[in-house]
Amino acid sequence: MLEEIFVVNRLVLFVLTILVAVVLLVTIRQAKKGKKFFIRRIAGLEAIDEAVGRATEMGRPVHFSPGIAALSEETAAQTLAGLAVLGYVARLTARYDTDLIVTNRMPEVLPITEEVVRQSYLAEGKPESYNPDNILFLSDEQFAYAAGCMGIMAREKVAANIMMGAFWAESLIFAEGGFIAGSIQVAGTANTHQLPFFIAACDYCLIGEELFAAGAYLSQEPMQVAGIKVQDWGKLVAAVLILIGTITTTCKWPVIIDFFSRYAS
Amino acid sequence: MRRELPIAITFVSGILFLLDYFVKIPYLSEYVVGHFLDWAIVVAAFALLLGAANLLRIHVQRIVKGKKEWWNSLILLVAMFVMAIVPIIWTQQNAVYEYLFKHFFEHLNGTMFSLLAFYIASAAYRAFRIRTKEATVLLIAAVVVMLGATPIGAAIWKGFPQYSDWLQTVFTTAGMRGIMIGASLGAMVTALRIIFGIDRSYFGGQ
Amino acid sequence: METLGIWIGALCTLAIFSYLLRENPFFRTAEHLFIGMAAGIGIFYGYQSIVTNAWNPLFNPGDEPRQWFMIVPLVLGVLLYTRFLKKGKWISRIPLGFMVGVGSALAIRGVIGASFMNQITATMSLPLWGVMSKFGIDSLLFILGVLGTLIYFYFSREQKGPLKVGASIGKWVMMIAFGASFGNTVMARMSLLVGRIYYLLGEWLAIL
Amino acid sequence: MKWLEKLQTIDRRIIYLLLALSIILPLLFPIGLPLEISKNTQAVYEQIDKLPPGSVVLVSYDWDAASAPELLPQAEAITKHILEKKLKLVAVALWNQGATFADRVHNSVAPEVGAEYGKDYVNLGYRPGQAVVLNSLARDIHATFPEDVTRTRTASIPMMQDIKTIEDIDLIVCLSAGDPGLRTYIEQIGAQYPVTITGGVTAVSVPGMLPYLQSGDLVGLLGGMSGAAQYEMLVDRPGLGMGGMDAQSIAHLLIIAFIFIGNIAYVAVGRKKK
Repeated sequence: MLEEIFVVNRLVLFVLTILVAVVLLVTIRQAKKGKKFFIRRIAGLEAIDEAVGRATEMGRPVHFSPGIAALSEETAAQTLAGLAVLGYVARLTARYDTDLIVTNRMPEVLPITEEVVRQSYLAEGKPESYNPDNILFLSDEQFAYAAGCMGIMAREKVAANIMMGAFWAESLIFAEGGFIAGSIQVAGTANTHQLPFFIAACDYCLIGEELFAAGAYLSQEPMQVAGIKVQDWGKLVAAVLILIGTITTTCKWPVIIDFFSRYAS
Repeated sequence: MRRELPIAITFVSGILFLLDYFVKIPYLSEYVVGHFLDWAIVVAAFALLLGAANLLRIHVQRIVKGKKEWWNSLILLVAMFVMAIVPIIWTQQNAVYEYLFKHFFEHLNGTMFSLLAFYIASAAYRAFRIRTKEATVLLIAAVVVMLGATPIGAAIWKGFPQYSDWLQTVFTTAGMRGIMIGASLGAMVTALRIIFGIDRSYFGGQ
Repeated sequence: METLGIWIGALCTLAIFSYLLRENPFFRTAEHLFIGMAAGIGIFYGYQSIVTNAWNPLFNPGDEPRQWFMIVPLVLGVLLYTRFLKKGKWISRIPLGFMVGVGSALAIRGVIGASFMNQITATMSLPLWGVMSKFGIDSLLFILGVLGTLIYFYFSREQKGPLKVGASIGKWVMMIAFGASFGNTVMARMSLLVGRIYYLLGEWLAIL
Repeated sequence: MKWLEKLQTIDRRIIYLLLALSIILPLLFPIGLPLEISKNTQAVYEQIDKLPPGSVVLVSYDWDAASAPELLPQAEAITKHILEKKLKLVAVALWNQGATFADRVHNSVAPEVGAEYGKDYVNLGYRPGQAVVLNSLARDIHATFPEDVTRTRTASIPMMQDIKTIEDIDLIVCLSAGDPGLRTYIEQIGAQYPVTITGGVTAVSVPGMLPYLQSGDLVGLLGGMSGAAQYEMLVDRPGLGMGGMDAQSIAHLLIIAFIFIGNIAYVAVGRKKK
């Protein structure tokens, strides 16, 4: 009976997909209705506080880059998370009256960064301190943008260099520029192949999903928060399955593994 | 209509392909899914031309307006047309196309990315520091793997290839698997949001 | 002809390497040439795929049955270009919606089996004690590594107590993983450079 | 400690020069370091070696010119092995430049082993669509690739008469430089059909593939230029892979030395300042 309707070896996957879909839809609805879901504060945000604090002490500016991705690609999610972090950084610099320089590679991202920074200064009650001349469009060529950033970091003696978003090969050039300028560097990206370079050259690094979680934590946007929650439940299920599986395997009790190899392969 | 129709199409095609994977739907699975796949290849081919259309627009403007270094835009367009027209007329096995590909394109593309080797060398010397415990562990693992993967490692110490294999089989695989499970959930959530029309960012703003 | 080609290749290579000294006009020209050629190759394959997969089956079927349905993707494909129009912009969302729907569903299909469930079941079938590469403790380290990484990315609880221990195991395992990535990336980039220099010395200067 | 501080401010062009030399010198004066075959390379070799003559291998060219130094030698060595074993080779590409590289590899290897186009191997070329292409070819190769790169109808190519769906393919060898590539094959084909998947990737992609190796979704893997060198040794066809290994070794040593020197200066000078 079952065989005639379902692809039997994917039965568990089918149930799983339905579950994820239903839970996601319900969670988004609840979040939209105003239900608060708990997301812990990411440790990396403390590192940002510290970096901005040091820049304030030294009386030198903070540099922020939202990555080099456009808003129309898969990597847009990283840029959006980066912009949420930018809002946080801008509030800090507004509060402490520290200069904030934001550089952009994508022309389409420029107006959004301007708006984010302006709103943050407004929220801190300091609209007069907002300086639009410090929100820069450097170049839409990847390496020209990187070279431009390196120049700014050296000239302006940037004390804190914060990079949050999607980065590719230019991450090397950035990190080196910030290091030579002697800045505290905090980075975050979900492009795993670039993470090693950020970790080796920065003081703190948000790894992969941490960037999205930080974005959701700061923006409290229902769709983002619900997404993080559903993924968390998924991870919980994965962890519990792994625990049960390894223990039963060690005890040589194959029932559970057999079940999964029959209905989920 | 302008919003609903595209979203409805996304929903229907998405649900059809999802169900097709799990349930044996008579007629649909055998016939419609196959057709949809064939169609998608053709539409993807049209999408491939979009990038070129964009380039064409930008660079024609730059030439017409006589912008700084407009001749580079001209070179770009000429190169684009030659590389497209020659194989369209005489296939990719044509001698001219092969010549251009082999002697121009391959070197431009290859060299562009080999610049990264120099950047890595420079960053290795100036920026990769054991500032944090994390960076220290990372750099030690990196050194073992670099030595383990090339013959020089084994020539220095027999243990390098073995320990490199150990690091990769146990730790790298475990770490990457954890990341992969998390990223898969992320990809599922994103795709479901798109199919259900909750995330419409791919329509480009509006 | 072949010698000329090798000289051209060498000049292209050197023009791009010159960027290491400073940004210069030769580099910019070479870069534009590259972008143009890449786009040209894209046009050719786009055109070729349309002709072989839709146009010929519809209009030149030869001795095979004519495929009337292929009119649909041809129309959908053309509609993609309404995005350049001021008024009919939204029409381009119809083919886009189709592509995105199919693409998203295929993404779920791909991910849920090989990258999610298979990864879980493969970990489930490991015993708590066993050799994977070198030591008996490998298997335990491996399982802890996977669990720790999952815990590190668990955002619904504060990292306290056992969660903190787990997350910290996850962090160190990931640092080793990223170290391996680092080593492998260096290896890949060096290979590219070896390839370039091999060409310059071997083909161009012919001293290898 | 003055010299240590000076060491940190060396001009970048000197670093570039040293790197270039570390590759040029070993190419000019090879050391001939002995190669060891890794278990993952061996596994790829065995997958191909154990197939009986006449079996069909699908080779996917999912890379561009930028990755050619790593993947071209892999492709040549593997192609030689396949054609020498009298297996049927079907080449496809998910990256458009791959179709041209497939021609290149065939032209250089086929005459060596006396293989014939259309009878022993065929190049079906590139189709856009990534995951879509794989699902489509699994159902019907002839509908996905109605013509090969010479514009011959696939249905009229002798060897393609019996090769119609994924069921007719005995092994997939995917050579990939990223996405779409080996991961796409594992997710879209490996998870649905019983065919074995093996392949080669650029060194950058190796860590991301390791979980699939452990879970058995992927059998064997060539990693970067060193994987190519090992395979060249296994099939006795020295090429860029083996030729480049000494240079690769010395370049690695240099990078490691840079990291060490940079950090010695950092620990001695930088920490004191703080």
